[in-house]
Amino acid sequence: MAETILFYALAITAFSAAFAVVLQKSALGSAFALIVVLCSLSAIYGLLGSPILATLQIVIYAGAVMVLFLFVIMLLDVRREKGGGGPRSFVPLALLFAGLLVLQVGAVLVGSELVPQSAPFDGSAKAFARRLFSQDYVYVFEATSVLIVAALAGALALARRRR
Amino acid sequence: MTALTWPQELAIRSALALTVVAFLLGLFSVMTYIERRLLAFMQFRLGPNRTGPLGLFQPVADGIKLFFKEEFVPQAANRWAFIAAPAVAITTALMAVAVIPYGGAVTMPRFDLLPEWLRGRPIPLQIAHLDVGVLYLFAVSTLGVYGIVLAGWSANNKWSLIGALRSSAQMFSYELALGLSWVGPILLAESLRIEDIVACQAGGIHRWNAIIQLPAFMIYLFAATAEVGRLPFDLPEAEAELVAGFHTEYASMKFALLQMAEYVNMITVSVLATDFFLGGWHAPLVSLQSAAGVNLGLLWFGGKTGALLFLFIWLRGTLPRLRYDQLMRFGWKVLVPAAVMHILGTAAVILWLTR
Amino acid sequence: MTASSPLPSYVPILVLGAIAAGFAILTILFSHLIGRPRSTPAKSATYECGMPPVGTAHARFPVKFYLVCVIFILFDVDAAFLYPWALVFRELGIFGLIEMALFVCILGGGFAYAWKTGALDW
Amino acid sequence: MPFPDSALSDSQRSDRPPSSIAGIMHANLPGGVVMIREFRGDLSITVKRETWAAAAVLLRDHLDCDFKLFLDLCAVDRQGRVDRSERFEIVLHLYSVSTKRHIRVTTPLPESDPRLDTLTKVFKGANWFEREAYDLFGIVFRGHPNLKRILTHESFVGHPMRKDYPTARRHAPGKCAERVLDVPQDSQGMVVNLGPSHPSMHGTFRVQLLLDGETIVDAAPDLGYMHRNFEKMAEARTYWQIIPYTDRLNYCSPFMNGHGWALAVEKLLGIKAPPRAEAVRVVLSELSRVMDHIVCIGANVVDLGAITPFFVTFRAREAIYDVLEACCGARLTVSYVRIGGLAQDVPEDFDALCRKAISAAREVIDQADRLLTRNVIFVRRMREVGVLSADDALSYGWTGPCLRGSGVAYDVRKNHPYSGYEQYDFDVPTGAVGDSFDRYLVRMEEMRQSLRIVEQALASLPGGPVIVDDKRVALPPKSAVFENIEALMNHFKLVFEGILPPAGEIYGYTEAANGELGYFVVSDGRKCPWRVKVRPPCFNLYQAYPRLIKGGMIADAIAIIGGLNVIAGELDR
Repeated sequence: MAETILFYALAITAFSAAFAVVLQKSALGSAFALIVVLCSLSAIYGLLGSPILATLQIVIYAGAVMVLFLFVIMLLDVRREKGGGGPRSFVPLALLFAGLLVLQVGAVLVGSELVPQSAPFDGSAKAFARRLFSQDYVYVFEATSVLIVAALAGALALARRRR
Repeated sequence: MTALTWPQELAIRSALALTVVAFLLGLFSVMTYIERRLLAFMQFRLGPNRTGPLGLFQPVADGIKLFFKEEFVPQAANRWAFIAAPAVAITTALMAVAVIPYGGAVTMPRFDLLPEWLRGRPIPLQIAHLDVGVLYLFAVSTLGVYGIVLAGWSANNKWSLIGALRSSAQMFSYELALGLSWVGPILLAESLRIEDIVACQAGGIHRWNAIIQLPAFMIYLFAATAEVGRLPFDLPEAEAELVAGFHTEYASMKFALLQMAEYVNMITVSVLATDFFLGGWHAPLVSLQSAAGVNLGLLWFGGKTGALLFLFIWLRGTLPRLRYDQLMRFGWKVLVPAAVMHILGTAAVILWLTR
Repeated sequence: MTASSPLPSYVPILVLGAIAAGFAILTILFSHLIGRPRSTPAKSATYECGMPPVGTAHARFPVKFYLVCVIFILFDVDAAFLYPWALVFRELGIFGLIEMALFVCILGGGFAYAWKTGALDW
Repeated sequence: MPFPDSALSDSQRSDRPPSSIAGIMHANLPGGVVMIREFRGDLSITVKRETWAAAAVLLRDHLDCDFKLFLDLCAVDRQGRVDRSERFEIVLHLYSVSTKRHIRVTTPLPESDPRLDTLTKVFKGANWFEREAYDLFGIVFRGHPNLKRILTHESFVGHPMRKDYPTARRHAPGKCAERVLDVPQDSQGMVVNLGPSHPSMHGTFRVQLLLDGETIVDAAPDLGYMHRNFEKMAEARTYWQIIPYTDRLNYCSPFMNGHGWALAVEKLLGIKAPPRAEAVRVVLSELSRVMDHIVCIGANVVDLGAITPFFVTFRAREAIYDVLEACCGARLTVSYVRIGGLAQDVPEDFDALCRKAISAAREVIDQADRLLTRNVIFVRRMREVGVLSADDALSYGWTGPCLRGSGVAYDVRKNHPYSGYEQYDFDVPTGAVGDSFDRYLVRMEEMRQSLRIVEQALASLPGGPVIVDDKRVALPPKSAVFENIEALMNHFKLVFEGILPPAGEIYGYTEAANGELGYFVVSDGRKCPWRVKVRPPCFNLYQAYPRLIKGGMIADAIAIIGGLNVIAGELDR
């Protein structure tokens, strides 16, 4: 019971913060709203019984990615470039992608039962780690590192061109 | 002993949390006094000695003064971010202490004043027993950047901003080394719970991670000093360069909160070093663990933490600070590779030993 | 979550968070109430060593700062993998070691590239 | 009885064979040399304004001249003087390290057209000196890259050092210049003021920086925040009334400024202080040097974040202050020196106090040495930071420990011994690279050498009077003033009429803690000097500062300024 209430509270927080991300006028406000979204999500992971996902969510998204966002917002002086208000031609494209997302989520929802199954599930860190590093995911895991290196190379290349 | 109901458990945890916060803030004010007196001693000065016996009331006087100081927000500042920054800083600093064990369990006395279910119950001195305690610590420490970046940026002061930039880049660089230095002890304990890591070191000094994981301990000490911005890594607020760094424009209690956050962080990393590397509340020799039937765990714990805090002050009294590029080079080119190498090396050795 | 405890393990953290945030907010409020602001233009001016500042502080900053941040994120992910790996490493045995060594080596290649291109120098 | 002044009249009249420099000048600048004089050993060559820059180049580059060290450039206003045809005169002082010679080059400038070619292309150090001459006298230097006011406020009206400047005029200064630095509008960097109110700008310096992140792209200093025009004040004081003002020049080693001033006036008068006075002067000057270096090193390292060495070193400073206090009652503004000697004899426990100070200094030097010299962080912060080559250092006019740090072994005490320095055995340390660390090492070694000198001077401290027995210079003893009329009249006349030196001009120079402290004194025979120009060593040092920090980081800027030991009182005067 308590968990249900908590879940809905978190869900509403996440949802409204997500709206705030889009509707906020100031970029900084958006960023903070996004941090709220990420923290709520993290709490929901915790609620679902996977503390490790919850903390990883904080470590990577709230702790690192959002700091980069904040950095960019603060140090690039986004306010100065606010005036123009983006070209209109992006609107159809945005709608298209939004529609695709809705379809995707809808497909997942339709294919599954809406009532959550409370199958026994070990969300402990050890169980998580065992799955992650088992033979099943070894290629995916190694591919991740290639992905990271690719991202790194991209960032370096961009930075070099800027100079 | 009967199991606790959840309100009882919640009451115990809340009381513990309150105690820890109060204790940390108390320790903060004592630390400011001790630091000033110790530095003065190292520098042939007297230090604060006028307020009360031996100047012991100096922190109280400072606190009162800071409370009554004028609050002001610079004209050019981003008002709400400027006010929120110290709150963010102190909150993240205090959040980190949740999963840290402060000593074994304390058995509640059988006072009549206490409710029936509490009497004689051993209470572990740890606010939350999280399955992923170390990861949680890592998460909270990455959040510590927010307060500083926000403080430095919102003031709209160039020196603050440079301080905030330096600080955040420094925290990124050393956080990594800090987090990686913990992996060694995790490998040994096979647990992300700090209480397990402490338990793993029971049985004498030769089992302490500071001995068997010496490189990790060294990396941790460097990284922790940089993480909390103490000399020789105090670049974020290098007063000779950046006036006062990210808190240049701060005054009164907002300034005090930023200062508090720094000291709380310093205490936290000392406590963590004790737990991760110095055997927590375990005595260096098993025979010294208790005297006259009393468990001296808390005493050992406090002593080790105090020694580390003294080390921080000692460093400040001895060393000049690094330059920014030297700092970054040391963090990225020495500590991070060393930490990764050490992890793989430790893993290989463990494998070889448990063959 | 410890099975024996009736309380989810994250609840005390929320309590602590509430206490910390409450303390911060109360302190700021309290000092706001008792410290009377007497603002003057000179006092609320930005401090720049006693000179009127030239331009705003919110200028563009060199790309290096972002670069460090990006590199940090990437290695943060690396660290995030190392923690759970360290947890089950003994069960995985030599397979786990090779798996992680490979991972670290690939990342190390990227790191060496960053090192060589001078992204870590200032 | 007048002071001997025959040298002036002799050399002006005679057409005796010119010295080799004069010969070179005549040969290379036909018709350009107007007059060659020698007074009290100072060689002074007057050239036509058209040959000004050419003369400077010749003196710098000719192998037999080799005047590479730029010392000083200043203007003199001769308004109302009958002995000169033109109103203004520009005076340049140069030194040749290889031939150990000073030279003065002057050129007259008419009031109607006070313009002259700039020397900024010949000597890097000429830049600020020319700005100063422009600021204080209104001399315009053609081709100067940045001819703006330097010491006075930019909204100041008039040129204060001109003789006809109404000194009673008051100014309400306008707003300060927001920009000192020329930054192109499209530049990406951030302009930041470092100072005047900044923790590591000891005194009140302001440097405007153009930053690219942490890196300094460009820098421009703005000075004059402590300017009180010592030189103008000196023109309305008698020679000994000027002594207290000298204490406020380099206030870290006040005694040495007075010492230099007394020697300059004694040179003008053609007298010598008695041996005991000279020996005591040497003792106190060397102790002051130790004190100054202590402040320099202590402040430098405190800016690098090491607080403890600062307090460690300052203990010796206390012991040295005790010596000065015992001698004259004052610790900072000592005013202990007098023209022709000292105000009074040293106390009985002088020797003991000095030895205490020496041992205290030895102890702290050793401690600081252990704390710093092999400290990896300290060495890395100082090595290869703020490097200036010997040639550039000479061109900028660097002297003292900083020049020696760049590898040029020029020390006035060795090259031109005064006050009996020739009797003492000491070494002149030099550096190899010319970076901040070399300057630090040179200062450390100089302190040890100074203590050696003090010990030798104390061991051979002669007896006798501490001031010359000359009624035209020294006040009679107080007891005599109270008891006999001659002494009373003598006292009265000296106090009211002052010391009356012969007309003439001399350049008196000593090795102060920061380098060559020069006093260019022009006397017209009356009780107040006609013109006093201080050659403040750190004016030249600080001029090179923007160049030293460009391309470095903010932290380097802090490490370098501490090592240069720029003192606001001396810089801004």
